[in-house]
Amino acid sequence: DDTPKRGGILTMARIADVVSFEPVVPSDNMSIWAKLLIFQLLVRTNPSGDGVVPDLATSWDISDDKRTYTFHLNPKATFSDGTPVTSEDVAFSFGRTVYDKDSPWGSLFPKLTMETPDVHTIIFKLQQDWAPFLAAASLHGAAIVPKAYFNKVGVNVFADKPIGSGPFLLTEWKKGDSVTFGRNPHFWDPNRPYLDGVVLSIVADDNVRMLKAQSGEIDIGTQVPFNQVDKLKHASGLDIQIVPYTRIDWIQFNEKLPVFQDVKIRQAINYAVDKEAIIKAVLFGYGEVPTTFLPKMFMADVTDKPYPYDLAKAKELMAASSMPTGFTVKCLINSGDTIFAQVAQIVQQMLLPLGIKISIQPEEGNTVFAQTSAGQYEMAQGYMTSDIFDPCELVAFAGAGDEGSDSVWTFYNNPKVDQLATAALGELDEAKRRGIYLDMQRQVFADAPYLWLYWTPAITAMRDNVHGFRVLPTGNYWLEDVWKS
Amino acid sequence: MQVVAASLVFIPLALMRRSPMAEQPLLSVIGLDKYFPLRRSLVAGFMGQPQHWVQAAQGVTFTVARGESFGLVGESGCGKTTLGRLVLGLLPVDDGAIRFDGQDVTKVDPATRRALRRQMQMVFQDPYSSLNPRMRIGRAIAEPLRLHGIVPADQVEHEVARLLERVGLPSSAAGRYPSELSGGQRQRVGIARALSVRPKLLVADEAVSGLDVSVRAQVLNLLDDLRRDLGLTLLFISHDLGVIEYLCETVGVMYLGTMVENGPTSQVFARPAHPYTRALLASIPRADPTLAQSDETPLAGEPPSPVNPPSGCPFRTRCPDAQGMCETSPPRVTLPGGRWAACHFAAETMNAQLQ
Amino acid sequence: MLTYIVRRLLLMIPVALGITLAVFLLVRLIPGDPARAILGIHATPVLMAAVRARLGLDRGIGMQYLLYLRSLVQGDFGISYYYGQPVAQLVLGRMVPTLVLLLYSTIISLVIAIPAGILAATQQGRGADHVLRVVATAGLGLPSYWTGFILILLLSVTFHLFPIAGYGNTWGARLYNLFLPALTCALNVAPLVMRALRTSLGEALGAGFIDTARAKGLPARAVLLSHALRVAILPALHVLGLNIGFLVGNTVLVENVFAVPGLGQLMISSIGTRDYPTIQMVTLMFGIIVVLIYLITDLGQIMLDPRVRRSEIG
Amino acid sequence: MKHWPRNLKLGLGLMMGWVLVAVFGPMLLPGDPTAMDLMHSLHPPSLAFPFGTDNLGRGVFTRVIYGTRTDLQIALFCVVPAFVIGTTVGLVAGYFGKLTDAISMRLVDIAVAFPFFVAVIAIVAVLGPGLKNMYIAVAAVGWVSYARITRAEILVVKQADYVQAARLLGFGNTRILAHHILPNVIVQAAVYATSDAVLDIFLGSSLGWLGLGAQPPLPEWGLIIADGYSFVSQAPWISGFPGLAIVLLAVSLSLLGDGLADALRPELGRA
Amino acid sequence: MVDLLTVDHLGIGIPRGSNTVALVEDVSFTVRAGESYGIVGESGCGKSTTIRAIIRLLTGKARITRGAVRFDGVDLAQAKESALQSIRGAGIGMVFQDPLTALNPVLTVGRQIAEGLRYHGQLSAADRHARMLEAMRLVGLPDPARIAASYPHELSGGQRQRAAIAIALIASPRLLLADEPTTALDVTIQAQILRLLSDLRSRLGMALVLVTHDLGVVAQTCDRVAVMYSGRIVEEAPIRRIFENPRHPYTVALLNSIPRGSRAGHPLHPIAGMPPDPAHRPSGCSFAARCPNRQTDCEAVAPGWTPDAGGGGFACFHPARAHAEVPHG
Ligand SMILES: Nc1ncnc2c1ncn2[C@@H]1O[C@H](COP(=O)(O)OP(=O)(O)OP(=O)(O)O)[C@@H](O)[C@H]1O
Ligand SMILES: Nc1ncnc2c1ncn2[C@@H]1O[C@H](COP(=O)(O)OP(=O)(O)OP(=O)(O)O)[C@@H](O)[C@H]1O
Ligand SMILES: [Mg+2]
Ligand SMILES: [Mg+2]
Repeated sequence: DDTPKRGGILTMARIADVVSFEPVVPSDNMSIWAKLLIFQLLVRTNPSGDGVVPDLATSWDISDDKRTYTFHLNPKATFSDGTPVTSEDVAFSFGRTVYDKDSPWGSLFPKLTMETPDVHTIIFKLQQDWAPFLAAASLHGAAIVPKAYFNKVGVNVFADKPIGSGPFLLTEWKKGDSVTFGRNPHFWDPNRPYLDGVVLSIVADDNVRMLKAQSGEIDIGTQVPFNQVDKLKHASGLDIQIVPYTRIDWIQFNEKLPVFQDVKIRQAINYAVDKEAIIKAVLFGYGEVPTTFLPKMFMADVTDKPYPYDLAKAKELMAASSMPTGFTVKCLINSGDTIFAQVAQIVQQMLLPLGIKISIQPEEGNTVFAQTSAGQYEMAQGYMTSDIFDPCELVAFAGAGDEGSDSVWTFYNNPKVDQLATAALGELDEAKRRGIYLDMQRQVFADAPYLWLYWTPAITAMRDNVHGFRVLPTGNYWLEDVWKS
Repeated sequence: MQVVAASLVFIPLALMRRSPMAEQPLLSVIGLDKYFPLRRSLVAGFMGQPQHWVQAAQGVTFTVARGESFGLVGESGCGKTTLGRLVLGLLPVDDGAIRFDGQDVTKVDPATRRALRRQMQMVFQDPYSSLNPRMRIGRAIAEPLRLHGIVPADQVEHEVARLLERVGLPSSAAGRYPSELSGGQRQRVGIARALSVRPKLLVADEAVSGLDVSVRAQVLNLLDDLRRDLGLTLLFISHDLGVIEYLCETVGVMYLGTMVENGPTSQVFARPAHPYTRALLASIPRADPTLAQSDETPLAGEPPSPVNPPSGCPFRTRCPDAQGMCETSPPRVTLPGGRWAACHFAAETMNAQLQ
Repeated sequence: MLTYIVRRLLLMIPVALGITLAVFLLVRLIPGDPARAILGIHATPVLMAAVRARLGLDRGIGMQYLLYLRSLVQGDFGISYYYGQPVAQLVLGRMVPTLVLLLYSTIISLVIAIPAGILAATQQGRGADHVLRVVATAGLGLPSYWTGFILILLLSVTFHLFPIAGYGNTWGARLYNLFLPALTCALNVAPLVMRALRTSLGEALGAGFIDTARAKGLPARAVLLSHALRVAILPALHVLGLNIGFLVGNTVLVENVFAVPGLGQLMISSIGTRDYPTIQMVTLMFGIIVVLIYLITDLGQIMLDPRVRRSEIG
Repeated sequence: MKHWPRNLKLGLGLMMGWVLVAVFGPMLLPGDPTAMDLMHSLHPPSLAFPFGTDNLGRGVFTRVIYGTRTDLQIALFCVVPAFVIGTTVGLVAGYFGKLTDAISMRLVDIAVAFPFFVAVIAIVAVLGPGLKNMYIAVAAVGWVSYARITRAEILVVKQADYVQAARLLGFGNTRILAHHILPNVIVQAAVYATSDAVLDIFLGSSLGWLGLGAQPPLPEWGLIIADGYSFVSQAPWISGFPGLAIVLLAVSLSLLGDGLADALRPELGRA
Repeated sequence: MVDLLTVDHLGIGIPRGSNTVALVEDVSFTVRAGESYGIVGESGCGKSTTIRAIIRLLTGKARITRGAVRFDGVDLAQAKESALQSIRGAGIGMVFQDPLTALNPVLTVGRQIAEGLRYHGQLSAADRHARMLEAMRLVGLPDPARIAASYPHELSGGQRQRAAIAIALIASPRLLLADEPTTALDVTIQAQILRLLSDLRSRLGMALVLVTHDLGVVAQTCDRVAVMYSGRIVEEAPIRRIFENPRHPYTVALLNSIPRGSRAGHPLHPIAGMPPDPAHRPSGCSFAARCPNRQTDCEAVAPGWTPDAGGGGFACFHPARAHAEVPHG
């Protein structure tokens, strides 16, 4: 029976707590994915991760010069306190995202002005050509909040007691334990959500989280450990959902170090590591060898496989490099990350034939981040996920040398890449833009500022009575279509 | 050796004025006071509640002549051990003087005191805790010999054997641990150790109380021999009157931190002048069934708390003869035969014993 | 009694001051920058400087400590860098599960340790004694996260006796939920208590007053329970009190495995996020819990032992 | 020797066995405890792999044998500094009393107020993960127990007649402390050390699990258990065998402790 | 007088390895109703072991290996635990050596005294309380109500010993076993306790077995006395005979080592050597090695029991000379 049924509470176990429901600032996934249950966005990423679909805006018009975007808001949209959503609220929310001093998202938007001709229409006028505007508009950081309430209570209270126009509303937040959502009675669609509520509980331990899913104590357990996927697939009453996700893992090189300024060494390392073997041993096959420096996402579709496992070639490159007999290097890893500890050990072994001796330096996660971002490291573990479907965010973060992050603090800086990245932002023709990105990705890959390891999917365990649940490429999930039988 | 104690005058000032040439006592204790503070809580201190003191010694005065054996008796907790420790300098005195060999040991500098202290040794009551359980007998005795260079290094071993022999132990005992010895044997080791530094004064604190009758006899004989052979002076602390009577020429009877009677043992025991001494003597079970059990009723009640001693005569709360005047401090009544007793009725009590 | 408690509480002041200083310094020494932790990957020097200024991290460390003490006295424990909320609110909410877990596991420890200790003491040197001692040692040496998980596999997954993890909403559910974590903690502590009880009960059974009790014609059970155990339980409780620190530390691990929203979990996560005010207060709370538990066990000792009662309170 | 209690003999024998395993085990084993063989991951115990293999294809047996070294080292390096510092502080505080005592005991009070485990986690978080820092952290907080034990013992022994006798014989403080007091108080601390060692191994494995203790690929029992933790239901042998090893070592240590305690009793008691 | 307690060829041993070490061998004696019987001997000779065996409260692994202990016709050596429970306290009371450890430190004195009645007869709590106060008054404890509510550590040594006696007496036993009841006490207090025991005996008609190493105490308290040496009774006699005409050389030696009066009149004669280790007793007389009268036959076989006219006897081949008649003094 496929007709959705009303009622029921969906319990979902995740590994960590929400930090805050402040709409703009938090950049941790637990907060982002939770806040998307209570807020609407203007538009949202589609399930295939290559475009947007309506959310608060039911439709939009784009001017021919692609500088003017007119969004028509859903007139039925209402905040959970009963006040209707107006274009004023949208302008306010976007204003914070684009201009607020605490907002980290400013660089995703061009210079723009907003106009609100009526309560249900908002017009964005861009001052420059900006191809990824729709993608940027789908950013979680641009969630729509009620201006009046927000201004009344202030950002700190709002972060704890948010109000949105999404399908759910926050009913209880037991810090460190669980976040409970109820149905938003004012949601624009009277039929949805089907669920009466959602409980996001915290179960940090992988084993325990899976056992809870298996036993039916929870409906959904996120982040299934790779080694358990095969076993859980056969567990009765449990469905394992494996969907592509915009995450790529790597080991990065600090190019301030002379050895890593030598591209041959970086390439040699990329050749010497058998990623297939790692994926098999550590991820139990649930991963892919990346073909580009971006996560598996829109426009990240370089299909030539640039660094197959080729020890002979690696040795050749090494012999021709500035350190033909090898060297010793430290690799920072996150001490709590058992998966990566294994990866690091394998990489350590695989690089021995090149004479590269890695000493693994585990540090507590925050220290790793602090040292990496301060440029005080030699090699380090790293990964990224994308907040939007368009590559522009990550290209700026991990490829461009002139942005704030110095290519994730590898200090990789290729002016050609920077130039291409800037060009892509303003290129309104999609085919051409794709071409620019392809060129750029090939360039970054050739320069090998990272040892790319794998793309991993989002793997979720859910009870077989849960319907309509799907993790999007951006990692989040919309639960208004979910129902339990 | 004949004892001269009987001729001493028991007035401190007079005692101090005596010329050193004359038969100077080895030890004289003059007006010794010792109070232990009773632990009190911090809060009580804050609140200014009064500090309580345990009266362990109060105005204790006596002398011990060279070569004499002085017995100290009294019930448990009356301050005998404290007195012994004060004499040895193991506890600081609160008031009074202790003259050893002419020097006031309470006033000398630490170095001199250390040297003096070596001339006074102690035999402890408990033979089990008086020896380091982890040290062989031989080493325990050799250690002071070596440290103070009492004999040349190459003769230490010989000296240890000699000392062991002196106290009646085989020289093979040197290789044993205390746990391998019996109580009496340990007590002898303790004596040998004390003798190793060739002291002039030996304080024996209940040195035979823990021992069996037959072993006790051995140790008593040993102490007596030592005294005779080495001219040792003995301060013998015990609550066993039989032993005191046997070993000591002079006796001091203590009650609640004060000395209540002092004099030649034979006279004191024959005609006690203080009612407490009388009660004490009546309480000794005599190993002779033909002696009718003393018809004196045993002392009633328990000794009063030393924290709260009775005013006046400390014994008055249990004394069968107590009268109103006993609420004032009793005089020290000097009696014939070099005796004194701290009781208003000392002379009467003593004379009553004649009948 | 009251003065005794007052005295003990007064004595706690220097200890508490010492704890605050130690905690404060310790936390400052943790490498890593809270500003960066708050801002995440979007940290820019300007934003970071702003955050530091907002948090008062730009002042001298002595000043920071004095300010910290001043606000402590005012009952202000600061704002969590991470959650942006008053720490007090955050931490106090987490105390309840930890305290319940502690109390619960203490009770379970005693429930396990007392019969086991009695058995071992009365069977001293025989089979049951040896078996119990080996089992106890095993309980002591095995990491609690591992035994915890094995317990889940055994009791929850195989026999469906208990929920796998979580905390629960009603007190009934909580007690039910916390049973396994409490048992896991207890498995580490019970052996210590059992061993202490075995020794003390063994000693008590050889004591003179046991002979007196038997000579009165008391039945064996009465001798054991109302004479020997009454005396022997005191040293065992003392050992329990001494090991409360260990038990408290253990909750850190166990809370993580069993998803109990307590102080331990908060501590681990705030170390991860460099949430100074939170770490400070959590550690302070742990310290206070331990000191209070010492006080309680000492008081218990005094209540149960007339010998200490007078000398301590006098 | 013939009068040694059975527990002591057993405990010493077992501990000797462990030391032998630690010293010679690695020499006799051909394998490298860190060498991976991704083709043979998660093999159940077999003739070739007596304890099976982990997910990286490393022989659990080899790792457990090599781990003996690490874990004995943990026991030693955690216990010895804490022991030395603690007994010294306890000795000085207990013997000299007064101000020294008051100060050190307040210090002890503060250190005691930190739950041992919490303090170690916090300190390791400060210093960075790894065994070396764990040793430092344990020494920083672990001395307290030894100080308390030693002090309590000293307060008793100090009053013992044989110490008074030593004073009377004119021995100096150092001599009395070293020859007469220390040998009689150290034993309690030594007995405690055996159970403390068990606790430290426990601590090591827990820190390993939090990623703060021994670091991969070092073979360490706690770490092997942690490695095997995510495979408990699939490959129980990975964590089971090192778990067994911990239990056995713990039993050996506690036998040794009980034996030591037994051995010392009759000597002190009244024969 | 009737025989209340008969100890018959009692042997007590302790397993060591595969064999048994005899702590007490072949001990026989009889105590009549209302009589006061003393057992003396040096430390370790087996006095405590013997009387503990009577109510079967041996320490450690010590066991009765042979013989019988008949009390009121029941052989206690064979009796079941339940039977013993009803005899302990009600039939036989016992006072243990050390008043400090004989009382449970965490229970009030009153409770410990009254407890003895709980399992003997069906008295109400109020009755038990009344009996308790009465027993405390009987042993001369002042202010019974206050002391009943106190804990042992709050009492003096003498008070504790009295409380221990009250515990033993509360169920009105017909036999009181007292193991060194005064060794830990001051002489003046000792005198009080000994006086108390004598009074109680004459008032309640209770028999008393008094174990001590203090011959003075025995001399003042007992009608008959047994001298033990190395696990055996070596001599038994009415009290005056022992002191005036000791026959066994050990008894003689024991009397000679007591200081009586000053040194001058009575030199002490300690017994040389030490008693044998129970595990290595010689095959002959245990005292032979230390005995001044020793002859070759002593070392061959243990001497048998020689009864004497006064109702006692001794175990010796070469006893001290018997006086024709006990002189009166
Ligand atoms: N260090 C101390 N602190 C406080 N009070 C003490 C101390 N030493 C002894 N006392 C008290 O001083 C009094 C005298 O004690 P002391 O040991 O000298 O008596 P004693 O006559 O030797 O007794 P015993 O016969 O029991 O050995 C007692 O009340 C005792 O409790
Ligand atoms: N449970 C036991 N285990 C081993 N030896 C024991 C045990 N009970 C008694 N003994 C030994 O038996 C002998 C007799 O001991 P017992 O206590 O009867 O002597 P005692 O005459 O009462 O001595 P004391 O006067 O010292 O009390 C001693 O050598 C003692 O060591
Ligand atoms: Mg004394
Ligand atoms: Mg005895």
